[in-house]
Amino acid sequence: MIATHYVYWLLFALMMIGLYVVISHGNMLKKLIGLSLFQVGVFLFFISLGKVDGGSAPIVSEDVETYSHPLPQVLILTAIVVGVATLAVGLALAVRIFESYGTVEEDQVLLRDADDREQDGGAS
Amino acid sequence: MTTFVLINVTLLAILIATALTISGMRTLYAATMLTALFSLVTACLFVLLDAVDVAFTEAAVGVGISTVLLLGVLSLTRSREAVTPRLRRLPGAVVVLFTGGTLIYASQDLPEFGSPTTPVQTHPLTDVYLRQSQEDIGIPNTVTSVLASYRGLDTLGELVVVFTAGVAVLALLGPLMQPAEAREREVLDLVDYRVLRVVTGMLMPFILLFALYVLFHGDFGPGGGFQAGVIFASGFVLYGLVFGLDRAQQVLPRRVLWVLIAVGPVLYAGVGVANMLLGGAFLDYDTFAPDDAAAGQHIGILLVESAIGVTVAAVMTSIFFGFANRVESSR
Amino acid sequence: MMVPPLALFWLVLSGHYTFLLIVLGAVSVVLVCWLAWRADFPERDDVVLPLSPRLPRYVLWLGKEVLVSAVAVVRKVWSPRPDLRPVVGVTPSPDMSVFTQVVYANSITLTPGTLSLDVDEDRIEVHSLDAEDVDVLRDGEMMRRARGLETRR
Amino acid sequence: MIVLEIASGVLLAAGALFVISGGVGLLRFPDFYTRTHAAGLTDSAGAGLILLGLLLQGAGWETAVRLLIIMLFLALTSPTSTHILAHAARRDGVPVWREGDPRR
Repeated sequence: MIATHYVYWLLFALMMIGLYVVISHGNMLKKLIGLSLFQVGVFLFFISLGKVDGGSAPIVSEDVETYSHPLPQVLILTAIVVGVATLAVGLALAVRIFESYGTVEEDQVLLRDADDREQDGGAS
Repeated sequence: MTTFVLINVTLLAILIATALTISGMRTLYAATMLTALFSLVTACLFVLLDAVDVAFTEAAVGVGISTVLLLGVLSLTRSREAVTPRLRRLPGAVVVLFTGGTLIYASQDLPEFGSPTTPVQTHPLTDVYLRQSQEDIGIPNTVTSVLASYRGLDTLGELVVVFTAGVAVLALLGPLMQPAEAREREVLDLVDYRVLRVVTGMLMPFILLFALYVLFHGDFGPGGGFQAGVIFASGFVLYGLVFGLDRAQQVLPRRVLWVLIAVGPVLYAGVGVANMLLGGAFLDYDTFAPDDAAAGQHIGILLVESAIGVTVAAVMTSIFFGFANRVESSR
Repeated sequence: MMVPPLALFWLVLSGHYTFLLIVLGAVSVVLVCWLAWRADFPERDDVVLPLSPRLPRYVLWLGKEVLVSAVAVVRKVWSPRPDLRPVVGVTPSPDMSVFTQVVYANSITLTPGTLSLDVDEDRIEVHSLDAEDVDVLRDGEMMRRARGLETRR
Repeated sequence: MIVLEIASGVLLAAGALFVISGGVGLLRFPDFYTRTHAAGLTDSAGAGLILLGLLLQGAGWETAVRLLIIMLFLALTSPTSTHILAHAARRDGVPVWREGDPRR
C-alpha cells in the first residue's frame, strides 16, 4: 500500500494544508494563497494519475515506447492559466474590499457590517 | 527504492514543508516569496511526472505573474496578517483531519501509482491520442493535438473563462481611469538602476521572441498558446516594472489591449464557424483542406493556438496594468 | 540593428526549417523589432548584443576568474572559523560607455567574493569578503579587459 | 568517449560541491551581504559547472544549443538580480557586518 499509494497520500496532505489555510485564516490574501496551495495539490494529483512507470513525456518520437497520458496534462495546463486569471479576480476583489472597509481581515469586515446594520436599525 | 521514488518523495517533502511554513507565516511578503519557491518546486515535480508542457506553464505563471500580482496587492493593502484566534483554528483542524482521513480511506480504491494497467491507461482513448493522432493530425506533441483539436471545444470554453476573468478584473479596478495625463511624469533616475535597465533592455526582445517561438513550435515540443501568452505577458510585466508603467502603456496602449483580449475568442469561434460554412462540424479543421486532412488540422491548430496566445497575453498584461495603475494612483 | 541576433536566436532554437516556420520566424522577428523600437530603450545605442570578436576570450578569462575566486570562498565556507573581514570599497570606472560599465559591474558580481553595490557615473561601490579583492580590482585588469570589448566593436 | 564521460562526471561533481557550499555558506555567514556572496557561489560557479558537465554528456546539438543559451541567460540575469538585491539593501541602510559583530 505504501509503495503504491504514497504519492496520493502526500498530495492529500498538501491539499489539506491548503484547505486549512482557507478555512481557518481570516486574512483574505492568505486565504487566496491557501487556495492556490490547494489548487497545486489537485493539479499534481491529476497529473500523477496519468503517469506510467518508465514512461516519458507524451511527445511521440521513434525511440520511445511508453508515454504518460496526455489528457490530464491538457486539462491541468488550461487550469493553471484559468487559475491565475481567477486569482487575479480574487485579488481585485480584495483590493476593493480594502478600499471600502480599510481591512482585508474577514472578522473586521463582518464586524463593520454588523455595526452598520445596528445603526440602520436604530435609525428606522 | 529507485531514484525516481527518492526524487519524488524529496520534492514532495519540500513542497509540504514550504506549505506548512507558508500557513504559519504572518508576514505576507515572505509568504508570497515562498509561494514562488513552491511553484518552482511544483514545476520540477511536473517534469518528473512527464508533464513538460504543464511544468512550462507553472514556472511562467507561478513564479512570474502571480507573484507580481500578489506583491502589487500587498503594497495596496496590508502586508501583515492578524493573529488567527485559537477558536478559529480548531474547527479548521477538525474539518481538515476529517476530510483528509476520508480521502486516504477512499484512496484504497485508487489504482497503483504509475501502473500501466490503470483504467486511465487501458481506456481505448489512450490509443487514439497516442497512436491514431499521428495519422489524423500528424504532430508529435500529443498534448497540443488533444488541446487544440480533439478537445478544441473544451479549450474554447477555457479561453472564454480567461477572457471573462480579464474583463472582471478590469471592471473591478476601473479600466477607464486615466492616470497618465493628470499625474506629473516621474523623472526616472537612470543612473541608479543602470545595470537593471541595460540588462532588461537587452533581454526583453529575446523573451518576446522566445514566447513567439514557443507559440509556433508547440507542434513539435512543449509549448503552445497558453505558455506563449504567459511568457509574452511576463516580458511586458518585466518592462513595466523596470521602466515604469507609463512607458509600458505607451508601447502597448490599453485600448489596443482591450481589442486584443476580444480578438482571441472571436478568432477561435470564427475558425469553428468557418468550418461549418465549409460544410463540416464546428471546429472540424479537416474542412480547411479537404484532400489532406492533416494539412487542414495543421492550419486549424495554428490559428487556434495563435488566438489563445493573443488573448492570454493581452489578459495577463492588462491585469498587470490594472493593478499597477492602482498602485501608482494610490501613492 | 537588432535583427541579426534575433534571427540567429530563432534559427538556432527552431531546428525545423520548413517554409512555414521560416516565414513565421521572419514575422516574429519583425514584430519583436517593432515592439522594441516602440519601447525605445534609453540606452539604445548600447543595448546591442556585443558581437565583438574578443567576447569569447573575455568569457573564458572571466570563467577562470570565477572558478579561482569561487574556490577561495568555498574555503571560507567550510573553514571551522571563517576568516571574514568584509569591506566596502570603491573602484573607479572612468570614461566608460554605459554598456561597458554594466559588463564590468556584472563581472564583479559574478566573481564570488566581490559584489557591486552601487553603480555611479564613474565609480562602482564594491562589497568584498576580503580587502585584497578590492585592491585587485583597483589594479584594473578586469576593467582593461571589459574595455577591450568596447574598442574592437 | 570514456574521457568525455569522466570529464562530465568530474564537472558535475564539482558543480554539486559548489552548490552545496553555497547552501552551507548561506547558513553560516553572518549578515545579508556575506550571505549574498555565498549564494553567488551556487549561481555562478555551481550552475556554470553543472551546465558544462551536462554539455559534455553529448546529447545532440539541439540540446547543446539550449544549454549554451541557458548559460548565457544565467550569466546575464544572476549577477543583475544579485546586484539589485544588494543595491536595495544598501539603500535601505542594512549595515555592513564587521569582524566581531554579532550574527544577524
